[in-house]
Amino acid sequence: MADSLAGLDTFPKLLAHHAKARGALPALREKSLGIWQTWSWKRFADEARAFACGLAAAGFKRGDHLAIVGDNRPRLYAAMCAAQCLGGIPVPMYQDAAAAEMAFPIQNAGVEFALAEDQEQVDKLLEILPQCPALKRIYYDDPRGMRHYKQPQLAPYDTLLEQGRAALARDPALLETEIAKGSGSDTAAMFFTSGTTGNPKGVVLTHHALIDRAAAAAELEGLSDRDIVIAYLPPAWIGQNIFSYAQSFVTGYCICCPESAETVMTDMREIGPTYYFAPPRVLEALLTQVSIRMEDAGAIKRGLYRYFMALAQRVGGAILDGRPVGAADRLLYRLGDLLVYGPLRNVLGMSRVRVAYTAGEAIGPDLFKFYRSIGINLKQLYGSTETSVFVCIQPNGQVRADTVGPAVKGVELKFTPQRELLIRSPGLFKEYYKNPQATLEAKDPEGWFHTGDAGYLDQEGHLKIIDRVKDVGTLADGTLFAPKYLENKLKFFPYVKEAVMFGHGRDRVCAFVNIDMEAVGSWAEKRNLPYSGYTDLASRDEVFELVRECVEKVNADLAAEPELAGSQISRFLILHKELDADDGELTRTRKVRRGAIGDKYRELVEALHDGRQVVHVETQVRYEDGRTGLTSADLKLRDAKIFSPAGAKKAA
Amino acid sequence: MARNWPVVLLCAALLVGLALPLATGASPPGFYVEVLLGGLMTGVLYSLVAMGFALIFKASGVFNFAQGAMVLFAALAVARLAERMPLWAAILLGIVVMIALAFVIERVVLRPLVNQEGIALFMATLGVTFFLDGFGQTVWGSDIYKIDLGIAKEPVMVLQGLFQGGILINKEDVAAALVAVALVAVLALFFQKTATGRALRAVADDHQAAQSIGIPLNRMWVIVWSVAGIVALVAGVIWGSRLGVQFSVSLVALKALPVVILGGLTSVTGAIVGGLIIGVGEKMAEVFLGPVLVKTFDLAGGGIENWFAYVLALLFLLVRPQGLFGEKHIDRV
Amino acid sequence: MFYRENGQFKSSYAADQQLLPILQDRVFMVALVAFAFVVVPLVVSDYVFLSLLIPFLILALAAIGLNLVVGYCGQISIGHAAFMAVGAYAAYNLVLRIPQLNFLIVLVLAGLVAAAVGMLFGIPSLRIKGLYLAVATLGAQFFMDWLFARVKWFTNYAHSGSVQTAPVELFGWSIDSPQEKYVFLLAVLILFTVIARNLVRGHIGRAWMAMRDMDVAAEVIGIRPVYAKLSAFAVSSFFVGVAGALWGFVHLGSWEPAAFNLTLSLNLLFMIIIGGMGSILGSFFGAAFIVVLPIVLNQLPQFLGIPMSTAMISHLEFMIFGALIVFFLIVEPHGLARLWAIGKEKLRLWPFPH
Amino acid sequence: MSQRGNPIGEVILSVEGVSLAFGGVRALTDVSFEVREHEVRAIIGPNGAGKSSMLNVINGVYHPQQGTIRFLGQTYHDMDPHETALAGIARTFQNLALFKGMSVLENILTGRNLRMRANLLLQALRAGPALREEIEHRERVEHIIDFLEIQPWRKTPVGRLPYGLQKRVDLARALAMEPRVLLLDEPMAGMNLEEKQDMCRFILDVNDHFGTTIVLIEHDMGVVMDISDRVVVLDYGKKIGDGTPHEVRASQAVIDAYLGVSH
Repeated sequence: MADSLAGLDTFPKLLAHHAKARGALPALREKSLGIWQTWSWKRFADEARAFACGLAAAGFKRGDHLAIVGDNRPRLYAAMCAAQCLGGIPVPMYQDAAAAEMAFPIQNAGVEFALAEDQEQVDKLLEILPQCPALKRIYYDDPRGMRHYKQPQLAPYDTLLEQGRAALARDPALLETEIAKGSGSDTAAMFFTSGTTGNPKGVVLTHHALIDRAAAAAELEGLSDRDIVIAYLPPAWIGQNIFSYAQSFVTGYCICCPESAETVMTDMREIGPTYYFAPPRVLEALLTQVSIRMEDAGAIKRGLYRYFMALAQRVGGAILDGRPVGAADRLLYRLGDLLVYGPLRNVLGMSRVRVAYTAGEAIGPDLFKFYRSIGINLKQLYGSTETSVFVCIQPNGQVRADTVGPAVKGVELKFTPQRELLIRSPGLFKEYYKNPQATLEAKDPEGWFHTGDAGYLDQEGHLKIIDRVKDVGTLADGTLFAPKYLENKLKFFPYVKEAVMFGHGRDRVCAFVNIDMEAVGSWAEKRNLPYSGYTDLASRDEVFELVRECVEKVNADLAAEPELAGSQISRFLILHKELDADDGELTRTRKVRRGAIGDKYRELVEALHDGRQVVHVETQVRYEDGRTGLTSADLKLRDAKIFSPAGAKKAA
Repeated sequence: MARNWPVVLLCAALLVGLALPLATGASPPGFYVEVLLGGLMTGVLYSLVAMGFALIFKASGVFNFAQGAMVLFAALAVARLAERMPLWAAILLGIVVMIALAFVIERVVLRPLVNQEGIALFMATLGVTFFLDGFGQTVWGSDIYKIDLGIAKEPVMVLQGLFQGGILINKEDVAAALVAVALVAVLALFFQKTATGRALRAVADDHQAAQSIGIPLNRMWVIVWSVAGIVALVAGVIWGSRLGVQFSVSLVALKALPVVILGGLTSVTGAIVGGLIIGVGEKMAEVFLGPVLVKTFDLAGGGIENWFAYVLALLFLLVRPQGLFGEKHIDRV
Repeated sequence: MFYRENGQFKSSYAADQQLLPILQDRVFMVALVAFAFVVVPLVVSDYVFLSLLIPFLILALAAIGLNLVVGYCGQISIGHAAFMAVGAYAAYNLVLRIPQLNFLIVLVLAGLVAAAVGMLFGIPSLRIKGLYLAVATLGAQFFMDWLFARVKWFTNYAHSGSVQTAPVELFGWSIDSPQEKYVFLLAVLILFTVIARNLVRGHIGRAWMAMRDMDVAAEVIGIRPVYAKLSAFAVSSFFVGVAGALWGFVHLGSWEPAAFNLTLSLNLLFMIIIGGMGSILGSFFGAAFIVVLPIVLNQLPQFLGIPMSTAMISHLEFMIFGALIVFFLIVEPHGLARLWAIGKEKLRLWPFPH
Repeated sequence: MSQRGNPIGEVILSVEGVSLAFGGVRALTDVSFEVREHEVRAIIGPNGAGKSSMLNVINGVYHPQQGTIRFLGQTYHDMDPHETALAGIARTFQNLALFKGMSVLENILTGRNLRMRANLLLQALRAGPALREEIEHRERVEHIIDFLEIQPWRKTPVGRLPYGLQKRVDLARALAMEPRVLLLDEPMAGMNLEEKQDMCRFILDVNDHFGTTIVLIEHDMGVVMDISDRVVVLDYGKKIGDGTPHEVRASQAVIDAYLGVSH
């Protein structure tokens, strides 16, 4: 980051700066038509300005919202900046959301203008048009299949761009004035967060908040315009947007958009990002793939892999952290790097990764260690939409599996007596849009943001998060019960996909388990265990045994933690269906909605707690095409062994 | 039939060419008939080898480049075996060897390559050629060997009354021709009258249909390759007795290829007729056309029989790709 | 294992379609060529040049040529040595009759003559399919053998029928020593390899492969069979003709028609079957194999202390060739080149099996 | 056919009194029909009705003993397939006829061959014009790859693709020729329901987006009735019906042929 960003307090100003300072360098790449089509910063700026002029000509005014529905596409990013040029507010929306889910944000933000990626998104917008009378213009990027749409609201992106170009040529100064009018305290963007209950909330973030946080993190990691990022998560999620928009505008690095969701792995291998962000579930899926593919390898390769992975487990982390390691091990690790780690990183597309983050949920220590041990500098960070992401980051050399690092420059942390984490930071959101009550609840008059997370700072000043404050409960006997903590511990086993704990106010802890179809499926195939599908597999006694072992290992771990030893899992069942966001059991970001599940499967919870061995269930499921149906099954319930706390006397 | 005029033209030209030496008086009639008979004699041998070739192609779809190598191999076997035992025993043993060879080829080469394209099978027979050439010479030796059929080699003068100076005929040649004709007759009977023969024809007509009515393809292949091997043996023995058994026999036997092209790949009749046409044609060309060419172009000797068969076959290919007796192929899309 | 492909992305079609799209391959190739040009001439003995490297380079060129028509266009030819002969005798007569002609031009002209003759014998391929062509090309073999043995003009009325050539001279550089011959041939081979690769990945190459894979479909999408097949014969014969001229002038120095007989044709076929049909790289493998095997066969029995006559060795060679052809057709119809490709793919995916 | 980008136009292709026989077997007897520009025309009939023969006559693989084909106002007799291709007729195949030694991309590129001009020498050296041409056509092909959604497989050898995708590549190769008329020989044979739906969508998209006239043979009557404008019915090599799907369905002769009533 050679250039000073003083005075560049909005994204459009930053874009203009890059167009001048590094106009020829790549700003965006997109795999399209078989090659990486490249936009230089100059091209990016030209596109954004032209589109802005087009929008202005169409009547888009300061303070208007532009809904942007689609995947990571250069033109959608250009449109984001175009809206900001005019003092408007881009509202990125999840491209995989159902039409009904899109209605609320559009009504809430009073969206008049929308940009959709393609026919699929246009169809959804048209579907909710009756509920959103304010929506008057819908532009679309990809004209495929759009020939016969006659709705007056519709127009192609290209047409608007052409109009914008013409307008820009007529009056170049107009846009400059509009950009100059913008200031850091203006709203830059609005992100809707899917709460576990109720309607989503529109988080309003200012240019200053986003730029300040992006810059702080960039400074910490020494990011420059030579870095490369692959944008593969929904751009409506701040966890993608901060990396593929805000930080790129701050540092001038290049964003790469994959060809399609199916080709992300291939495209990532080609691009070789240097700066990478992935939520734990993505990393987990990758590791599962690695393990499964390795199982098919010949004996020699498997032996080699096992040997060097064991070595990496032992010394890999230390070498990455720069801690002292014996010369022999160091040499062996070098060899391993040539034979295993290097090729592995190459296949994963991570050969060139300098900094990788994971966040969003807790990451399993084994998973975390795996990536670090093969030489990928994976680190944890803590943040949320309301904080413009960067609150805590693990600095190089201070990486731990169970904490999320110390506060980033500019951030203040403190805790309530209930252990709730409070944050004050330049990156904090302005408000929840048109929701003063929620804003008041979340942000107190002194400017502290109430995260709702329970945790503490350890001796080194690193933040450790246990659970959501509201979820932390007590068993009937008053023992501390942190369900999420337990769930995560159980989910760290590859065979367990989801776990839901129930125990608040009860006398013991019981669990719902979703098995991981891929991992358990291949486990079953190895044992010649026939099965017809998920439900069948999930009802096998052998699988119950497998899960019981996992549960008991968790219990053994818990027994070692004085505060949590009392909340070991005494009974569990394997759910007959996979938890699904479409059925309201998970959030869109795939977090379990414990309350909803508890209500929906009340009978199962009761059965677990009252000691029944079998229970019959019938549930309604919603298929992908929107139809609903019933599934029914006899569920088995099982006990798990409880361990006595380390050196303690209390037996279960 | 209007489209057949090039064929008619070509045949007419051949006939004219055939008649020319006699008509122009370039050759005395007696000598002419001698040459003609000599050509027919060679032609019979070509026919024999070509029959083996056509059999294999018909029954297994394999374009067997190794046919020449099989002739050499069989001839070598008989020649060397005959050094230690009576000729008839050597020939019998030779037949056993050729049948064994058919078994091995079916098992090692054909069966693993079943359902492959023709070109792959052809290349495989190229491999068999290499192997047989090397193997034959390793086992049987690589010198020139003689096969003595026990028939006097001295020529006999016949038809002195008809032609001036009579016609010289080699007794051995006559015997050989008779043997060949007998073999052709036996084979024809075999195909027409025996159950195996009929099964073979069924296989040739439609592999899948034959298989579906329970004809064991693998066994059919062994039989057909055995028959081809026996035919090769007879040809090899006759050739060996006339020219001696040496490597060049396998090259001469390659002429079975133009013969079947001329006659039509899938036709046994075609193989016989083609063999005779080529045998007579090249002999005539060598004897009557050769000197003319040598004189006109100042060549260092004749030897046009080395390529005449191929050129003739090529000409036929251009005007009638399926050969004289072959079936026209229709592309299905 | 050695591949690190992250960051090797292509932002233009030109980059995506380049000869060696992977950086590591380019590095390896540059190193290999540098090694062949610089290190080999310094360390290798004359014997190795004369009995191994020089024949290898020329045979590789011929095998590439044959591969173009057989491996890429699917038109079988078992008479390609005839076109080598045409090239050799054309070059001989050009040098003899127009001594001032630059040898490079002689090579090109010899190639063109061979191409013309090749096209002539390729004409039957328009009427007939696949295997019939074997007979036509076999005819070419015997006809050419006869032609050069009998028509005295071609051999300049030499009594023995064999012809002699002087060492090749190029811009005043007399290519005489084994090293010089090697370097010259290597340069020619590299040039022709690049040309062959360019052709097969251009539209003409796709037309050839289309004819090979499914000729009816090829014609239906607008590929002219006449053009595709005859161009394959012409280009192939051009390559082989140049190889023939080099074989005569640089390798043999003096030769008679038997130098280009059916055995050589079959050996060329053997090379592309073993090396890999439809693969330029395979042509190299095949040529290397056929050059090295006899030498190994000659040395090995001695080394093991098993006495073996030369005749025996040559018979053994035939048997091994034959067995290998059948073996490869059954086990790996795409030859050594496919094994190489599989190995490379494994290295790229290492440590994963697939 | 509620939505259509290009209104049905003039007659572009007409088959006039075509009779075809192999040896003594009559495959087609005096068949005549017309195809109008931009329409989707189906040829249906029981097995062995001569449907494939009809396509083969139209694109020159077979030459009819009697009758003519008129295409774009010109009468052609004895035209070879590569000539019909040049004239603007493309086709796909019932049994896959992809070039199995090539990748998806190369297969589709062969469809551009008839538009590529660089001579041998330029190609050998990959000199300027040849390289430019390669790149230009690659880009055209990439648009087709995009259109038919086969991006993830562009460099895969075609033999490794599942059947349904190979069919799509076949279609892509034909499209790459930018034909005026596209003949589809049972484009949905052997496909599962989802693949059929995809293929239907692609066929209609092609017709709509490129304005390509489509003549297709199909067994699946549901598909034929859904996507075609007019239908020709063949039985034993004779035309027994011609009209809109609705008309054809009501025709007694057609019903008889399909129910196997004796003639």
